[in-house]
Amino acid sequence: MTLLQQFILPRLLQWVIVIVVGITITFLIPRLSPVNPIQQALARLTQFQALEPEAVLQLKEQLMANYGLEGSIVEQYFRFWGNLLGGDLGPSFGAFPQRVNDMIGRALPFTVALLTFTTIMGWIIGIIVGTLAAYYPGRLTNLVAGVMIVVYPVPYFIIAFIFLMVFTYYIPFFPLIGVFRGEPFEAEFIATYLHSTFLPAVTLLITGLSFRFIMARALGTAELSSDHVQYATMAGLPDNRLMYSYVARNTMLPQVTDLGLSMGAIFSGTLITEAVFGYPGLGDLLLQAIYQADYNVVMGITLLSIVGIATASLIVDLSYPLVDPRVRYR
Amino acid sequence: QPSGLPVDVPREELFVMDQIFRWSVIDNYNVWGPASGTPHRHALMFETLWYLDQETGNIMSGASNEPPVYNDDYTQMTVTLVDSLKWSDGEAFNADDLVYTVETVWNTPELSFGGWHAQFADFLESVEKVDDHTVTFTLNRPAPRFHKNFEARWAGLYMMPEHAFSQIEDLVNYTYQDGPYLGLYAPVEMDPNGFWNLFKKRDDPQNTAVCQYHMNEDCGPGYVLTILYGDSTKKVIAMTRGELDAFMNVDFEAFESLLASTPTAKSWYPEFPWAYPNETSSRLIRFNFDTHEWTNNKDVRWALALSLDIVQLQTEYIGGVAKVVYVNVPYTPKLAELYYNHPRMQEWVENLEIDVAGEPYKPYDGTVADRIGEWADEQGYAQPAETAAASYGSGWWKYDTDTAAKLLEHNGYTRDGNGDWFTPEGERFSFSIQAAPDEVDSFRVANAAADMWNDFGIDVELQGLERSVWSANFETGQFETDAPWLSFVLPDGDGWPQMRSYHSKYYVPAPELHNALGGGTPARLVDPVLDELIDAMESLHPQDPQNLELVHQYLQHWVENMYYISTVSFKKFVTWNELYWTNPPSAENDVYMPLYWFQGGRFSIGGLESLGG
Amino acid sequence: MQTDREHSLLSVESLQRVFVTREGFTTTRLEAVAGASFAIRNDQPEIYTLAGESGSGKTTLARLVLGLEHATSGNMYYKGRDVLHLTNKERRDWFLKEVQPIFQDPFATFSPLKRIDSYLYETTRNYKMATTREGIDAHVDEALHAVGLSLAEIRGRYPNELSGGQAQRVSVARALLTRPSLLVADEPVSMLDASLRMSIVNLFRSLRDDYKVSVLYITHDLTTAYYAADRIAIMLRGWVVESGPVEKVLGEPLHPYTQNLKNAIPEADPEKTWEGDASLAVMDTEEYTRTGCRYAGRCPAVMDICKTTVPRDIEVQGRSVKCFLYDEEVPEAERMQAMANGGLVA
Amino acid sequence: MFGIVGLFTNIRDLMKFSGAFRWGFIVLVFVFLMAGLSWFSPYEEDHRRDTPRGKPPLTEISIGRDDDGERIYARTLLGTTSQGQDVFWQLTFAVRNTFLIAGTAVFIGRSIAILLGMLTGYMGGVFDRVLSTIIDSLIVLPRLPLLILIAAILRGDITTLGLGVLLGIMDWAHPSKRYRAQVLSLREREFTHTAVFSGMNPVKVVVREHMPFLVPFLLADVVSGFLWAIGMEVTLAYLGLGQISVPTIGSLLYWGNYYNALLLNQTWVLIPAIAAAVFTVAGFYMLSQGITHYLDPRTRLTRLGVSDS
Amino acid sequence: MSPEAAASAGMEQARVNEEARNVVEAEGLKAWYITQAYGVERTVKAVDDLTLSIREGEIYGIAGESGCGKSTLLKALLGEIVSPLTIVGGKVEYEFDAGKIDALKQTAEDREAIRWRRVSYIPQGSMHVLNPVRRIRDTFHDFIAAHQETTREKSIEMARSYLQELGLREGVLGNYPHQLSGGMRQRVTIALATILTPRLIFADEPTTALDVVVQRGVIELLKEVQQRENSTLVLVTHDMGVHANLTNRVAVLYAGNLVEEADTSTIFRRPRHPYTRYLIESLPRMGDRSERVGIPGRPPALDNPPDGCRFHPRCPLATDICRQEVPPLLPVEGIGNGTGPPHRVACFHQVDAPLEAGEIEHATEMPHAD
Ligand SMILES: Nc1ncnc2c1ncn2[C@@H]1O[C@H](COP(=O)(O)OP(=O)(O)OP(=O)(O)O)[C@@H](O)[C@H]1O
Ligand SMILES: Nc1ncnc2c1ncn2[C@@H]1O[C@H](COP(=O)(O)OP(=O)(O)OP(=O)(O)O)[C@@H](O)[C@H]1O
Ligand SMILES: [Mg+2]
Ligand SMILES: [Mg+2]
Repeated sequence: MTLLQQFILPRLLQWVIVIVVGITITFLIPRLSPVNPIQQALARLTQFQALEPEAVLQLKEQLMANYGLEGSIVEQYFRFWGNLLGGDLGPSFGAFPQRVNDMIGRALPFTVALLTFTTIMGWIIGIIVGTLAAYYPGRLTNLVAGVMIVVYPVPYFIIAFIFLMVFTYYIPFFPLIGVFRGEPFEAEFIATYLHSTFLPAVTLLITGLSFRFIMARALGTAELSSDHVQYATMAGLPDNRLMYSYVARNTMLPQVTDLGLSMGAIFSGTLITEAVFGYPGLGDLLLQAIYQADYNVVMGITLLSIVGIATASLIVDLSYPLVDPRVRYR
Repeated sequence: QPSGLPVDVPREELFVMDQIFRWSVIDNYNVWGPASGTPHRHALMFETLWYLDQETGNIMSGASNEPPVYNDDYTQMTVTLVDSLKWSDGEAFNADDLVYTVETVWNTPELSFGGWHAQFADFLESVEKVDDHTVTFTLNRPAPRFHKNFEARWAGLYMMPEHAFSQIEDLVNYTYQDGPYLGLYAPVEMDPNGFWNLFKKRDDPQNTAVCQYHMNEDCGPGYVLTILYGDSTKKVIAMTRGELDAFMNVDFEAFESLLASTPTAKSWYPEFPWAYPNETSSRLIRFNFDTHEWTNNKDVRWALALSLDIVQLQTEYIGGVAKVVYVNVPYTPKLAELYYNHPRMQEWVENLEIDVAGEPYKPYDGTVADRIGEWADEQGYAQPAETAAASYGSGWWKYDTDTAAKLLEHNGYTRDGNGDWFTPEGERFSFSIQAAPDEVDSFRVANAAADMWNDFGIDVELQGLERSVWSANFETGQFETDAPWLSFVLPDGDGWPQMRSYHSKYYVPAPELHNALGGGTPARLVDPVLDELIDAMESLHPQDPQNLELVHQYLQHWVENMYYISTVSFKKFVTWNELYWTNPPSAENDVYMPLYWFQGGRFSIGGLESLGG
Repeated sequence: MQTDREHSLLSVESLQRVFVTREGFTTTRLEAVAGASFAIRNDQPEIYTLAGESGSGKTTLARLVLGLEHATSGNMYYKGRDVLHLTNKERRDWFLKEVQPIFQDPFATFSPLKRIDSYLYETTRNYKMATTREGIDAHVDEALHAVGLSLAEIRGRYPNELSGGQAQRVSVARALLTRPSLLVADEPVSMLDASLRMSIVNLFRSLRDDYKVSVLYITHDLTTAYYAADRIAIMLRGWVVESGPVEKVLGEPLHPYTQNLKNAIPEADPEKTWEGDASLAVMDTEEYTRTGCRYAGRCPAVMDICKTTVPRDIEVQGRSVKCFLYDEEVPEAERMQAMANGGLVA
Repeated sequence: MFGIVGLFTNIRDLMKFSGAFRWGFIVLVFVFLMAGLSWFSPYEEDHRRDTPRGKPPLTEISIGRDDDGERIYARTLLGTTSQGQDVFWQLTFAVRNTFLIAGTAVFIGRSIAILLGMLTGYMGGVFDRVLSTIIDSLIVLPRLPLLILIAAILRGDITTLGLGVLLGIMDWAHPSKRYRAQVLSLREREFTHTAVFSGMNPVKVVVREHMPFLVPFLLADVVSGFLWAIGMEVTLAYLGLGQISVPTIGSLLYWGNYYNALLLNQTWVLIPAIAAAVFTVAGFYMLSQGITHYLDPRTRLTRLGVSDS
Repeated sequence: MSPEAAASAGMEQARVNEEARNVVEAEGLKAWYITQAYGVERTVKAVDDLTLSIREGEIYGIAGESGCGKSTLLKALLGEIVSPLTIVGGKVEYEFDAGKIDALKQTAEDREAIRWRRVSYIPQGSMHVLNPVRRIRDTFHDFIAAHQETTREKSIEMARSYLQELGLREGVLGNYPHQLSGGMRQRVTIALATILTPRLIFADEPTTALDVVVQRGVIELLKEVQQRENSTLVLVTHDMGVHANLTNRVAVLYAGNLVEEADTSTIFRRPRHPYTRYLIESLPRMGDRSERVGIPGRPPALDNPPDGCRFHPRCPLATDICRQEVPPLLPVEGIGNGTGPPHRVACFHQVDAPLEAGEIEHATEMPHAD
């Protein structure tokens, strides 16, 4: 019995099952939606026009064919898997004849960049500040903690709106929507990119940070009373060493686990933050797609998120021993 | 302060206008194909034969500047084209282009996302070039409205460049990015994320219909940027920051705050009620006749109408900025003349009597517009010199809850000590009204109705639904009452194209899609009188006086039955910031409408004058 | 190995338990109990001790006996019945009544969030030892008296309101409620100080003598084992290396490991200090995976054969020893030489 | 652990014992009072146009007429909304309804989570594997999009309670995993074996022996559940997918935003709602901190006045 | 052990005693746990009015039942006073080469200078004090670098050679704590505490919960460390066997009070305090299966200790005076050779009879004074 058979393969199998189940659920749910993509498209295509009844019927058929919505739901399901395994997510309904692949391809880098940056920064800063707060309890710490606890429940979009008002209206420094000039990786592009991404990033950072801070402080406080920290303290180890190698380092296991899983929660955050700041990422795309019952786009994005989160948690599971040598695979 | 604009064009050459949605199809300008997304672009890049202006009801010149000529029995239509237009590559526009366009659409269903293919397939016998600028259409049966296919209000059949397209193999998937175009502008840059699109003026503006209309060799800004900032708040901020020259619409409150911060901003009227009031549509309260029995009682519907205080609705809820209408015909100057102020209609409405428990009752109240004017005075608003009716629309139904109560009681409804109404079956009289909050005025109409009916003693629940949910609901008949928008007539006064879908032959029971047979209405109304009128209109030319009479009859019958409760015309805070560009359409400059994203928007854009950087 | 199942209270035959653990990216197969055999007699109650250093598999063996762990192979009989394959019902209705545990840490035995008497009532009720309220109280009180407590003393108290000794006694009392024939006590005194230790061990003796309860007493404290037990089995890395009457095994240990254990006991006498060098275990797992004798690595009298071959159990001097030093098949000269090398007494 | 009788003494003890609890308790009492006040509101819950629109706090407004038809004037405490409602009284309804939603969600979510977490943790084996895989599949589903989809499917027909139930049904996978882990470790604790040898069946063991240990954990979890539920309620309302005519914290924000409160500087319609969310969550947070600390065995020992001999 | 060996051990002891000066002196030490629970103050008098001195180079044992204040005493002697532990009175002084140091008033700098270099500590449960996610070598580096200039290479090299001298294999350095057995971890902790050659080592139950074999290894290691540097070892354990094997002098604590203090052989041969006698008599011995009893009753709660002699409720010799007056800790006259520290006992009814090895005195046979 090797590790591969005992642990890695079953874990990989689980990964596959999780993704298949997840995708099946997201395949079914939009199809229960009362919003009919054909009607939606019809309304879009014929707005302000008085159309012949015959033309309406003909258009409908045309749309059905275009969207690949013919056949029973089972047929559609298998066709969907066929396409998916061929790497094709089909056409968008809302933006026919665009391919979902292309649409996601365009939006993905923006969201990934934003998410990676804010998540990792939030994670690091949150842990540092939280650990400091655990290590130096006192008035200042309580103040910071108080602020964090207050910020924590404030909805994403409220923070986003406040930033929007303050930094685009009263102090009109940042652009109102994502403005990107120049070719990728040119100086101008980077400058405009940073300029446009700043506000959404800070919004996400703040909300992520407050949670991370609270968690890091709680874990740090618990760790402080552990035997090894107390012993090292008695032995007169310097504060920064204690904080870094004895407190923060030991809270990594739950923090890393949570980092993997929090990708899902953050995804929710980007959804609205992107909409508020006119940021061309997946969130805004998804929101529109849901409204238009654009199944293929909804599927494409949720699929991405499912695979992303499942993979993140797979990696987290597999890397536990690196994070905490005590962990045993069972 | 860094510029928030995504393009590097000198501001004095650039006109920035609010893009009405985020483009999801990128770099595809094939408006005939399935990628179809026309707003802004059709005004900037394309031409139809004619343009029907909703402000004036006039036909304005496009690729043709003469009305179509039909033969006597409406089986042949002849079109004369303008001879001075050129495609942007210098090639002259001529009859070949029109014939090619019609034949291509006729033969290619995939290139017919305005529904023209079906129309041609239905009516067209042949299309022939007579000479370089004359084309004759032979029809397989009388079709007095065949020219409507070429006449744009929002959209019409756009001309294709025969010399270029005939070279293209797969026209359906052709993205048409490099021209040639017949309009004044050509796209030069597009945001890959669909938030904006930059257009550049042609080198030969004198060869376009727009500049010829304006009799200006070099009309219009050098560049036009359409850009989507987002909701009202963001649009107002953008305009305050000087990064937006025109926007489509904002909320009343946002507009007021803009006026305070940006003195150069201006909508249709320079003073109250500011907003552009003449878009061809109106807000109403709709019943679902199929699923809820009580809606089928005319008296109940009238009782509901009489228990609404239209003045309060228009002032308190809409802010006084839309015109009141008692039927689903917007109160544009042209339509007011054809309907509200037409002697036949006027006489009819003033003497209209309904039966209230056996007693005749005159429900019409002609003082509504004046009372709104008084209210505006009270608020201290300066108002335009026009008559109150021109600003505030028609009369409406009396606010008479006693009569409404009588109507209900006559039908077996009862009221308890608290003033709450109960149905003849003894249940609380309650229903819901659905509306989409982002359709601001509709939602506020629903809001007002719910409030007032609650005050009257009916338990009305207001449901604000996300737009797509709301529309899915009415499409499948999942509503009791709701607040949509529509007009029974076109800007020129014709009624048939809109009214015909109420023909009972299109009736589909809920919960099937209301348009499962192509036509049909969400209200699922069946009325033989309407059927007769619709059938009669079909063979009449729109401008035929008999047609107008039939439309009048239709409207009268409609009102007498109070099938829908119409409330106010459409209004939009189309707003121009005269910081870089001036001379937009307005109440003082009302030769055409200001909805720049419509096909006719090219006149507005072409008429702009630079104020320098 | 076959024991006398019929006449044994508990007979354990070649019991084996293998754990597979993965640590980091390596897998280890660990035979925590490797073919252990012993029997507790039925005719007369006895205290049977399992002793051995830490990690020698005592707890695992106890858990196997209690049915908390599944055996990888081997047999186990209780009163002649196979108890490795009991149905849940049999287990609950019969076995759990007969065999009851006493755990090492009296405070871990009871949930700190519950009143300690609730366990007594639960046990009485669940095994239907009494039905009426008074009956239950009386039954509980009786068990408590057996351990020198009374219901009045502990009623309504939380575990941490009792002293360690009291809590451990309650634990014993709880086990006695079902009138078991066998108590399995896994290191019941290691957390207690000397004085409390004695009171618990004395309690076992009186239970055996007055209540006819056998005790499987697991410990690494050889002094109390010597003091209380009748017979003893010494465990080493999953093996039972020496077993027999306690006076014999601990009085004159034969196996080098037993001798080492005995030597390591600090005597409360300043004049008796340790002799010889201590030989310390290296990593636990290393010895488990060794071929040959598991003690070969630190045995002072190691022979070549020890490093390659697993010794068998030899009956010698009234006990059973798992060591080549006493194996007739190994040339005597070689054995004497090895003993001399190791400084062992023959 | 909390007998009904002991509840009050426990609360009194906690008040003395923990500053966090004290503050959390006071804040929550305040929040509950707000909710309770809703039953004494002079206005109906879903009624608009009760007051002049968009008036700032402490303005004198007409609130109707007395029997003689004379206008009655009063100051509004927190101002009025653009729909003509008194912010203060709307807030009382909002707090009540949001409590109902979040409370239902938390109750349902945690019930499922505890049940499944404990079962999978205690039973182990195939049962655990299958269920854990299902739970894992649910965890990877992005919940907000799913919720938006479902809310859309329900066509805005979703009632306050219904939303709570829906949220509850969506929020159990994460916590159940955590409970499972707890039970897995509790299962190995010796008192579990004691319980088994005392003849308790698995359900009894889980409920009587393990449950009490999950309480501190549960409390922390309830806070995050509350936060999530409020967040989702608010987000759905913001997207116009809730029942926006029912006052909730979310719908207050929705309407404030709908009427451009920020642009118009009518912050008084937004701030109370945000404050209510913050107070509720922060209150629960502090409360749970206090209780957790109180239940911590280490502090418990000194608290109970026993030595660890 | 042969009689000669025993004699030489005794002589060695005497030699230490004669030459040595006191390294630690505690006077009237009161270390109480003062807790605020529910706003109600509770005081646990864990160490109450205790005076002792420890000589340089000796192994000083502290014995007593669980919960009698042994660990607290060590913490107080170490000067590690963390709330709720409070020094209510008394003083603790160290004397190394350079004058006296007040142990209870150490500043952060003092601590850095004194801890681990001069005074070091092996806490109770020392197998659990290593950082579980840090390799042993890094922990060594942390502890060394905290007190002296070093580089990683240097400190690891230092650790390596030290561990080798102490008979731990080198591979240990690369391991994580959980990869070591309990005994090995304990030995690593001992190495950590002694690598900087402290003059004074406090060891708190370094061997509880270890099996005898490992216990023996650990104790021999401690002894080796102590002898190599001739440092002073203060050893706390309730295992009398360990005391007998290792210490030179033993102090017996009961409920926060020092009740008897004498050199090891005296404590085991001629204990005078009834409690000490119980403690030693109740121990079972190999080769002897006759019945022994524990001390009756249970230790008092330290937040409300009995008046008078704290042992009186359990003492068969107790009289009224025991219930009313606290017996003073006084030297026993005429015992010892007069040069070493005196045998001190706090009892009104001292028993002056030798305890014969192997001889059992039944509790009921304890002579009654009344
Ligand atoms: N569940 C398990 N999984 C893997 N290994 C285990 C498990 N339980 C015990 N072991 C290993 O089996 C060996 C024997 O353990 P056991 O607890 O039986 O020893 P013990 O003799 O009771 O020791 P101690 O005196 O320390 O209690 C040890 O090496 C231990 O690490
Ligand atoms: N942090 C604390 N707060 C309050 N009381 C305490 C605290 N720590 C210890 N005590 C109490 O002080 C007394 C002495 O404790 P101490 O740890 O010194 O005993 P000990 O002799 O070391 O016992 P053991 O042999 O169990 O280690 C005990 O009654 C204990 O309950
Ligand atoms: Mg064990
Ligand atoms: Mg201690």
